[in-house]
Amino acid sequence: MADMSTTLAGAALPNPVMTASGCAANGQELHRFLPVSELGAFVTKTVMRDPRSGRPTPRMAETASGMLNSIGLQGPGIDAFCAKDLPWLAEQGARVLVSVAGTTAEEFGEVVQRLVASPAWECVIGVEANISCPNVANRGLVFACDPGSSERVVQIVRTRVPEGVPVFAKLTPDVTDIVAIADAALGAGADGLTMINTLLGIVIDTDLLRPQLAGVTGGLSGPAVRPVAVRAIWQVVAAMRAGTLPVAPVIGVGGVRTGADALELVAAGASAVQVGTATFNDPDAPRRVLTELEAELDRHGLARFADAVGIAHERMVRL
Amino acid sequence: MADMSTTLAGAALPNPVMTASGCAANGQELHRFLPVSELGAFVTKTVMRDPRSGRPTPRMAETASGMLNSIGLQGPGIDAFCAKDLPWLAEQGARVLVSVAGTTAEEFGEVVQRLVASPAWECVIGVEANISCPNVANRGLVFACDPGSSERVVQIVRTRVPEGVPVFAKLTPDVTDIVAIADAALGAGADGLTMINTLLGIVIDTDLLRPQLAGVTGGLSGPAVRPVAVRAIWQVVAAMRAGTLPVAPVIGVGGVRTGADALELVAAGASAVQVGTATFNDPDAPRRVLTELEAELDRHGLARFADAVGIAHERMVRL
Amino acid sequence: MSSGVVQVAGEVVANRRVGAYQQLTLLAPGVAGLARPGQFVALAVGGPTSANLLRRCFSIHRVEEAGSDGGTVDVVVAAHGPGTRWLTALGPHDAVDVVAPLGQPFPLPAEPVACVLVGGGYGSAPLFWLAEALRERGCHVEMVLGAASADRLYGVAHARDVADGVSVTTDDGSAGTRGRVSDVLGEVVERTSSVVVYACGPMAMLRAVTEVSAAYGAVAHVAVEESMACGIGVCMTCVMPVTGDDGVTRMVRSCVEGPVFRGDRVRWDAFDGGVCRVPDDAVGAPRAGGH
Amino acid sequence: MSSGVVQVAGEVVANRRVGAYQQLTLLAPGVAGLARPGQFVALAVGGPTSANLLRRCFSIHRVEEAGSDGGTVDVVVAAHGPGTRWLTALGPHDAVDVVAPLGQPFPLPAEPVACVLVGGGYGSAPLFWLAEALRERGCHVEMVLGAASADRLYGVAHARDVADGVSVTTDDGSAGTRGRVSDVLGEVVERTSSVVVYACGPMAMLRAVTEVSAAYGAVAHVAVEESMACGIGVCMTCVMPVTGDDGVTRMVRSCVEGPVFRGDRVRWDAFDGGVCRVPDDAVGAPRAGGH
Ligand SMILES: Cc1cc2nc3c(=O)[nH]c(=O)nc-3n(C[C@H](O)[C@H](O)[C@H](O)COP(=O)(O)OP(=O)(O)OC[C@H]3O[C@@H](n4cnc5c(N)ncnc54)[C@H](O)[C@@H]3O)c2cc1C
Ligand SMILES: Cc1cc2nc3c(=O)[nH]c(=O)nc-3n(C[C@H](O)[C@H](O)[C@H](O)COP(=O)(O)OP(=O)(O)OC[C@H]3O[C@@H](n4cnc5c(N)ncnc54)[C@H](O)[C@@H]3O)c2cc1C
Ligand SMILES: Cc1cc2nc3c(=O)[nH]c(=O)nc-3n(C[C@H](O)[C@H](O)[C@H](O)COP(=O)(O)O)c2cc1C
Ligand SMILES: Cc1cc2nc3c(=O)[nH]c(=O)nc-3n(C[C@H](O)[C@H](O)[C@H](O)COP(=O)(O)O)c2cc1C
Ligand code: FES
Ligand code: FES
Repeated sequence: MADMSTTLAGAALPNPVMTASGCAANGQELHRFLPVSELGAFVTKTVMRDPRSGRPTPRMAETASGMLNSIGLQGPGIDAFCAKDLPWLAEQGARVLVSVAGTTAEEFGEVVQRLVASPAWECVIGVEANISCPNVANRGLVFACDPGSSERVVQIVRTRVPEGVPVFAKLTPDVTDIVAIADAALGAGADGLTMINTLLGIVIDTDLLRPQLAGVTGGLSGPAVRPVAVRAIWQVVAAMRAGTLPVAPVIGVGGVRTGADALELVAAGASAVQVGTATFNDPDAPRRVLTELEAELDRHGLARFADAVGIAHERMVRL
Repeated sequence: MADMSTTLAGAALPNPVMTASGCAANGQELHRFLPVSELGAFVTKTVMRDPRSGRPTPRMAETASGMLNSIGLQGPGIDAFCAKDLPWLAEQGARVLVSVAGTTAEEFGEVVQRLVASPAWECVIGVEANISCPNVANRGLVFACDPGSSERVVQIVRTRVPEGVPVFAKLTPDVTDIVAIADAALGAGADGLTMINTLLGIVIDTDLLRPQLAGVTGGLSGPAVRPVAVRAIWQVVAAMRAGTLPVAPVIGVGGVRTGADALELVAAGASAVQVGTATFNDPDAPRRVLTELEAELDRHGLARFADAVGIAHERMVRL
Repeated sequence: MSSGVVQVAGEVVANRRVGAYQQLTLLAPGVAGLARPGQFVALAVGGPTSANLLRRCFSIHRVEEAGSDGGTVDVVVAAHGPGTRWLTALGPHDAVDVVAPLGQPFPLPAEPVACVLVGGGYGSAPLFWLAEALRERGCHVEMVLGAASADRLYGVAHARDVADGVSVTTDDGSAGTRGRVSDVLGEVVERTSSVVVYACGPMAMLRAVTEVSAAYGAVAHVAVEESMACGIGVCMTCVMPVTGDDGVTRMVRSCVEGPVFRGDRVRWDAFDGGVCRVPDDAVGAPRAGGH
Repeated sequence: MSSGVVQVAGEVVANRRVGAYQQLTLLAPGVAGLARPGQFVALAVGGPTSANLLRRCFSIHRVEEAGSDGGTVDVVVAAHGPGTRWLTALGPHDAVDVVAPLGQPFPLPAEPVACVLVGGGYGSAPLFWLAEALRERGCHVEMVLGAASADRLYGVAHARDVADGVSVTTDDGSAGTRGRVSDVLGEVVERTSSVVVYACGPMAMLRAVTEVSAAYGAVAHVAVEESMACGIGVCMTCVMPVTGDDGVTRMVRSCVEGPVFRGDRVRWDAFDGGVCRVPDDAVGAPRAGGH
């Protein structure tokens, strides 16, 4: 059995498999199927400063090997999160990666400030800044579509999170040059990157002949987008290996349903893997992915998970 | 039965269903399954100036509800195309949309110049400039990732194509702001847009632990990407309807497998629809899509295909 | 939230046509013992090569506790899109992954009161074992079953076995009274002096049932059917505005806090034309500018 | 290019285990009359909800011309990935969409010469009706069947019926001679004075067969197996470098110009480690800088 432990910018985890933000709520529902403490880390639903009702419904559309969602970051707000959700996760012995967002860079800062003050803070192994969300100050353009906006958010978040606790910037693939955004985030102090958030998509309801989602656009996720996730990870890690981007750990996410899928992201350079949409198909998916990933490593005779990280860059055929 | 005719910047077609470039070769093989003259238009494999061998193999990987390809624009070159392929298509009575490309803006111009001189030119109902291909002058960056490069290519192509024959610019979705690229192309004289080309992706072969494609990256296509195609069409057509982009016809492509899929693109604003990857699943797909699309229009009581174009913008719920 | 839920590799025992529907009996060890009327199952569809990732949800029609085989659960499925077409085409021994039981059951009255159970189309499926449970408690039970046409009624004969009185309506008059369930409901509530109405069916019907019930002094418990991506409470797609005991409206998940809600707590005013808006007074509702 | 190809809604007639393989008999009206040995079928997999869009290609093992049912085609399938697992699990009456026959058949000699037919693993599947066709023309036919182990041999008994001599090799020695088909091929060619060798199997085997054949003065016709997305010539994924009559190497589509090629025309030097490069002298090969 391979040694499945992984280290993410100082955060040591017993295994590399996590939930994905927004795909496991804040743990209690999933806990009925798999103990949250068995996960490498539990990633929370993105939390913002205030309670948010989210978008009107319909909020989802099934797509070929994927789905579209437009939840609109519904959530209880950071205070309720610190009062209820985080202590519950701490009690279960979960290692928690808290996903945070704001509609302005300053709001990110406020959320982090209150989070750090939470009595349950000790279970937090990292903060994931969901910069793939709309920036009201910039015509609602997603922060991660613009290097400058990305930089400002990461800077504020990094300043407010105590040293020793890593900050991950979660990037959207909907950009011309993801390496440039990665560069901005790392330059601003991010300790690592999470890739990818959903792709912007629309489904038309062909009975009603109008967009199926009440909010028109939604985020595309699931196995359909896995090749885009692998590509984004590959490009960023290739740049790190080429010395044109600071070296930092990458958390891979996008379309992972099986251990072999996870291995694709890992071989492309991810030091940990999140399982999102697949959980809707199989509530046990994160645990199953871990078991299957272990079996894949054994099959390849890899003694340590760490040996698989980025291995495809070495085995690549040079033409 | 609905009137299926459509007009694309002056080119009148009996129906709106086409093949997609690179997914039907140059017609002869598909003709064994469906007469190419039954198509609204036949779209050729992108032709360049010189013969090209294309990339090493493996060139393809199956993905969830899609595939990755890296053909590398293999083809006979424009002279052989004009001598053999185009006359054959003309003989069959096909209406032909010729897809052209170059590694420089000037090469685009040369290809068009020779094309226009072809004795079979009369069967050409339009030219599709595949600007979603690498620009050697700009570090191999895809033309359509940059407004300036897009502009230059479209300008040259538009100058060389006789008036009255429309030029379509084929855009990649791999950009932060597709409306900006559409604006550049239309500003430079494109008569219409084709959206979308493939998304950049990578698949890792989990047996060999290296990229499955010899060329590492490939283009993602198939039903998996349909929500991205619909979104791209929607955004561009919404901008046209809002008066922030010149009004021009859009040819929709991306993930169409059924008539209902086609209707999604049409309702989002496409005046014609190309069927690509689905042809590999079902050689009869373009014809079947047309039949199914007709049935959909009948079901909705729409007397003319044109009435369905962009209908979702009108039926959209305003919140 | 009930934590009694299992995920099991189920198997089709039987699949038979009933009117416009298919009734599937699934071997699903462990489910029967946990389930209560009003709860539902979430079934994976399409098998190992499926492009349809999301589970499909169905009200539990009945359960049979274990013999040696671990117990079965029945659902009544209307073929609609790819998932339900796949399910309705299954044959004996075919595999179906089952997550169940999910959601909140119908609350049973503490006293042996009179109740009316209202089902629209396949919405009547969960009402028969509810009727049995109510009669075991000594309740007087009447049923009102409605549908667009006779073939879309489910379980009229069965209803006569488990209820003390049955009314039938169809939109086209092909069976029973021409009209809607809500047209006859008031009379039934009044005649039986019912204080509780249970209903399952389309949203518009649930709204009408709630209004009629209120008008006749009964409380309605309605089982809603919102579009669900996960069914287990983790995705937030299935929300709807419901007013809590504190009088505050929240966007709550119908898969874990429902599917059964008190009808008078549902913010029907937010539903319109296939869209459900967030009421302005809901917790966290967008302010001007939106989010 | 042969234009005799049809797309038909096929149906499984039988599916039986043969060693490590499943032999599927498909009702596929119209195919049998058009097909020749060496051609292949392209089957859609996974049914209507499938996430696997691309067809899977299989050599035609045999065909049976129409009785009243329109004719059948047999393929021998090794379960490997999702598509072949789905196919090998099918039962009678299950539907499979068939496109066939595809590609160029084995060319038959004009004279009644001696031939050796070489099959590796399931690669022997298309050789039996080829043997019959050759014997009908008066050819002396010997077969060499090889595989990793005994269970991966296909059709040894059948070979004894249709060939004048049969040699067997396995890598592990569990049946026949321990070793590879190419180890014994030279002796068979020499003994029978064969001038033509037909082969189907893995690329490395085809290369070795080509070399041995050449060394013993025979011409090899090899049926290759390149990764194919469409099978009908429209996608350009299945190309490989083959030298034409004009001595010029081109990247040709193995689905329409193959799968049968003269072995000595295939640019084996371009294949290495699971990748096939474009030879520098191929038409349109990238110049420095690449494309
Ligand atoms: C609590 C509950 C109980 C239900 N009970 C029954 C029942 O007893 N019998 C029955 O026939 N149907 C029932 N439904 C509806 C059933 O879930 C849908 O008809 C089915 O999911 C549609 O799947 P499809 O593949 O046919 O359609 P598609 O339109 O392809 O489904 C696409 C996606 O949308 C979701 N979806 C579509 N329609 C609905 C819907 N009406 N409700 C919820 N999700 C939907 C599906 O789960 C899937 O994720 C119930 C729904 C809920 C929420
Ligand atoms: C002309 C020809 C004849 C063949 N004859 C036989 C036969 O008689 N019996 C048999 O068992 N197999 C045969 N094969 C191989 C067979 O096509 C593959 O094993 C099968 O496609 C793999 O599908 P999968 O879903 O199991 O694997 P996956 O790896 O999931 O397939 C993914 C994709 O890659 C393609 N692919 C993968 N492996 C191959 C391969 N070896 N050759 C071509 N495409 C591939 C598939 O078509 C599919 O598009 C033949 C292939 C060709 C080209
Ligand atoms: C229903 C849903 C809700 C999501 N909510 C969030 C969120 O709140 N914050 C976030 O960073 N990502 C969110 N995501 C994106 C996922 O975390 C993940 O990046 C994406 O879905 C790709 O992974 P997957 O294919 O495994 O789902 C959400 C995705 C889904 C499907
Ligand atoms: C094998 C293959 C080859 C392609 N070659 C070209 C090409 O030469 N020129 C081009 O403009 N697009 C090419 N495309 C892109 C398609 O034309 C189309 O834009 C894309 O595949 C999305 O449509 P689909 O999902 O229907 O396939 C190719 C796609 C595939 C799958
Ligand atoms: S369906 Fe996912 S939270 Fe209710
Ligand atoms: S497989 Fe598509 S061209 Fe050969």
